[in-house]
Amino acid sequence: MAIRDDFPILQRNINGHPLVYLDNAATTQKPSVVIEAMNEYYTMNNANVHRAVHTLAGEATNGYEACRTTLKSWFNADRCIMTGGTTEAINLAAHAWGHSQLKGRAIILTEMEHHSDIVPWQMLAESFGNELRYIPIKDDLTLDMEAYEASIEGAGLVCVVHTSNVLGVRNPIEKIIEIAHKNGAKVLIDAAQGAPHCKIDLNELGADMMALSAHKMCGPTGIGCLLVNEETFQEMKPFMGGGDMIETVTLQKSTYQTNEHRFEAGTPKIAEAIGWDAALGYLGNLNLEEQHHRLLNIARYVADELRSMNMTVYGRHDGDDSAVVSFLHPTLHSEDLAHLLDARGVAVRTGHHCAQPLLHRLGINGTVRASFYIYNTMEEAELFIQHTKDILERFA
Amino acid sequence: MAIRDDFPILQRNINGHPLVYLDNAATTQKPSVVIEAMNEYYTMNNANVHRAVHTLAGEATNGYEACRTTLKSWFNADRCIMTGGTTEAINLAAHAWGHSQLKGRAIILTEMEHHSDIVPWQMLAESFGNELRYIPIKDDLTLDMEAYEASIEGAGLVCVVHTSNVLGVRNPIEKIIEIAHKNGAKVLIDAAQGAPHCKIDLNELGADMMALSAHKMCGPTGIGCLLVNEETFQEMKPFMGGGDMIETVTLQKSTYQTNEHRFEAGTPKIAEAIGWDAALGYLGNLNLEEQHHRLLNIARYVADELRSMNMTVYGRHDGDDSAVVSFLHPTLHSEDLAHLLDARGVAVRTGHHCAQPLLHRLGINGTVRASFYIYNTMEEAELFIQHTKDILERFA
Amino acid sequence: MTYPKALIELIDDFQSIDDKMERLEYVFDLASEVNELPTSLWSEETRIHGCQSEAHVLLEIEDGKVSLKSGADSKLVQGLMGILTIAMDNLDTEEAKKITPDFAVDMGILNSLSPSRSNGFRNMFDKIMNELEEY
Amino acid sequence: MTYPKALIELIDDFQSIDDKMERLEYVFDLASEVNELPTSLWSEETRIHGCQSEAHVLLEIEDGKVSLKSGADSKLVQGLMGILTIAMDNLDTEEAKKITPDFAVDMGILNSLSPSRSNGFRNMFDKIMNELEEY
Ligand SMILES: Cc1ncc(COP(=O)(O)O)c(C=O)c1O
Ligand SMILES: Cc1ncc(COP(=O)(O)O)c(C=O)c1O
Repeated sequence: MAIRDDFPILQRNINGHPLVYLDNAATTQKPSVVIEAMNEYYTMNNANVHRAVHTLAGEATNGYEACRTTLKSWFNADRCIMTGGTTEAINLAAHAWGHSQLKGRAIILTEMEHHSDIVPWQMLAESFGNELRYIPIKDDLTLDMEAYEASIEGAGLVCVVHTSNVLGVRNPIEKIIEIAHKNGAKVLIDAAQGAPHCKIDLNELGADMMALSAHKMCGPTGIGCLLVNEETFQEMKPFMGGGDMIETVTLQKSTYQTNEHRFEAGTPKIAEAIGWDAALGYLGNLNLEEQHHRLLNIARYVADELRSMNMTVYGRHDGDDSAVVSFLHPTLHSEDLAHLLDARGVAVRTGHHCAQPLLHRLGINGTVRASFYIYNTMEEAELFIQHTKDILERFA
Repeated sequence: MAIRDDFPILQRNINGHPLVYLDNAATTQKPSVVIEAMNEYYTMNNANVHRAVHTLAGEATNGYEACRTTLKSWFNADRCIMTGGTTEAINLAAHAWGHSQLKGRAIILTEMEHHSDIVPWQMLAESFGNELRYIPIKDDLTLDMEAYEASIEGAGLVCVVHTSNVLGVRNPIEKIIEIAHKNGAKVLIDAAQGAPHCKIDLNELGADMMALSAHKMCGPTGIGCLLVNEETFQEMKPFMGGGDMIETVTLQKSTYQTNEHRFEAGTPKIAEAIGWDAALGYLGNLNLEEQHHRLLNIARYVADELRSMNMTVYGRHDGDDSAVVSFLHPTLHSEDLAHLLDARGVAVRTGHHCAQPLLHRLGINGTVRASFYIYNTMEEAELFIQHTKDILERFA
Repeated sequence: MTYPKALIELIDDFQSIDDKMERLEYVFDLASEVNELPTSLWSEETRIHGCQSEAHVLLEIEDGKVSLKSGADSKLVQGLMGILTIAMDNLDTEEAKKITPDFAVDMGILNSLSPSRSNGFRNMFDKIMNELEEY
Repeated sequence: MTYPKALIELIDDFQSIDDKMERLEYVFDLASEVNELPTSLWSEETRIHGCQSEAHVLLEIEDGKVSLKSGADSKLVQGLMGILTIAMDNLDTEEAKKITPDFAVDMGILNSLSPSRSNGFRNMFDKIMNELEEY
């Protein structure tokens, strides 16, 4: 398949077996165009950005800002603040927006959230005494929307994961936003898993903030962003201080930039932005919707096969869900299984997937998780299933 | 010269002229080994780190943690927390340490600080009412140590730039630390400019915290670190919340890791750490002290030549100072000069260099700054001087 | 739109210059084309934001025509103002409103300027256009 | 130091296995070498931190000799405990104190384990050594 050829790492052998990389919800692999874009930056254009006079600095500035422009149009967002990743983006939202705007108001989270969308709000609540409310998960692994609606009063913010990194469940964010806005609460979407799998239109959705990471969508490590609409942007107060985010500094007082730079203190993630822009260019040339259906089919096949091996599978694999299959064997420890799979070249992740409250709700400590992305094939899925069968025969 | 061959970008022509890159205080260029290390990571080992079971994840974890190990031994530091750069490192210090440890105590800065070592403390002071005191600069461009000693009482922290990014002046940090510690204050060193030019031994110095950026020492963009001694580390409270920094998360409360991961929320800067480690390996093979003397000689030559062209040069170029030459022409605007130099391939920076209080003290708005690093040669310096002479003849 | 003749000539001239330094030299020379705004009239109202240098412009309408006075401490910036002066000064207000910054792209000056400078140029242009809209 | 004979044999065995799955299978088999610590005795005191799985070890000294009881919910982890049991159980206390984790390096098991597992192994080893020091 053509896509695979674009990802050099897929040529690798692991323990004498071809790599079958099924850890995409943790991070995705990078196509050559992304690696080469960063290479080219470092070998041709590297310089510090902003207030640039010389040619290299101009090229670096244009490259860095081009990523912002692409992101804004990709997600149809008013503002795009570059961060180190989803986690930093949510922490930025909590500090820059939450500290000044959430006084005395409750924060609604879901039981399905990633730690990165829980801990920053717990920290905020600890400082300011906000009440934290959680939308519970029903037995069918969907959010209890009635409980949500019943809890909305007095809330200033609803934080919800677009797509669960453990279950692949895609949440009804449209409905969640509608209810929140009707009740005067803003909404932050954790799109770390959603953004790689489908195009999200922030302004159409009407979401107020959205956080994502480049490394989960073929981009480099070390960069992500917080997308915000204009109203929310204007409510945000500076968070980190330093170079590039100021307008003037005197010994006693500083004034700040008025655009996104206001929230990007210090030398920005230049090569990373250039790599991310290349990744978006790459993904933009694919038919993401077609890929989504193809991968979901693979996930359903895998889930069925695993169930037939007596595994418990956590997930629904509904039409909008992502291709993530979390599962457990009744006796073979998940880490042992993952180690044994690794001996056959298959990379899966185990553990709590940074979602302990969700696993607690499911009554377990961890799962084995196989997650699929654009370069994965049905043949790989079959190989994974075959290896798993062999391992169970030998070890379970 | 052999070193130049290691930096592919130096082959570049700018506007028809060979690139003479003299903007090293803003960011340095990257040797092939650094570019290739990141390449290799992305083409061979890319995976998310920590709680890793599969082979790639193990390799990525080892690569990431190896950078920390190298940094700790390079700077002889107890603890090394990875950040996005110097600016983020100082903001981390302000939040994680300052918020809980500086209540009611004054913070001492210097008039020579970079905005990144001013604004975070102004923000903290605004929240908690701390008094900010500045060590003034004397006419010989050194810190007024008597004024410092007179102001130390009641201070909880002294923040000082190791080497000024505008003047190249290396401050007497040993003495500053001695006085601070005698009076119960801790010391944070901004080593963004110092670290690239000389080996700094944190434990020998006795400094409590030190911030630096990879991109100013042949490493990639998007990564830096805060080095801290054990005592200070133990006083630090979690700053950003999210994945990887927690031990346990329940709906109402979380507990945190006890090692450096406690302060590294979210997927870390993996490729960046691997690139930085390669940069440190590269620099470790050079004789940095010899380079320092060579570059300082070049800077002195440049400063003398500029003075003979009627320029005002800001700097002393003492034995420990870095090879930075800030200057101004009496009539030709600094930005115009920089643009004209760029037309001849010479990259210099202009403006306030994120040190407005220092420039204000010098009674100016900006300078032209030529800053030299290991790959710069005397021939380049001569070319720069020659182009400058030509430009002045034609335009001034 | 069709450009004023002086502007067409200017675009031609710029396109014929290859060497960057010569192009900058040409911009330098155009600094004398501005109707000088004396520094005594420089104020917060006349300031162009986002320029590293001090740059000021005053727009007035006289007899339905644009009158542009400007000045900067950087000769390059003032040269850019000179270009804007050639492009817009003395034009009918309605004609002037039709101008887009495309001519600067056609001239190739935006490419030969650093992003901060071309930002500055855009801020200059936008400021003039915004004020023009108010008439 | 010189290793106990059983350990030397184990090291030889491991070094002769090339295939990773077979090596893991061997570790699995060694899970039966532990003197089992019944889960009813698992407690905060016996817990080995830093393992993703539940892993417990109880060290006692009987007649000047090391007695090691252990158990884990992961068979691989328990296999590692089996190796430690072969290496240390029934050794004179003073002999046991001399053991370093080098033997695990020699065996090549640390390389064939993920960093989190080899961390777990080290935590296991360190816990035993720390408790040993207290005697
Ligand atoms: C002295 C000094 N401190 C701090 C910084 C900020 O470093 P960074 O932009 O990498 O965060 C710089 C570089 O711009 C600097 O020169
Ligand atoms: C749903 C979700 N939210 C947040 C994150 C955190 O992203 P990052 O680690 O890139 O900050 C992740 C990824 O681990 C995720 O899957």
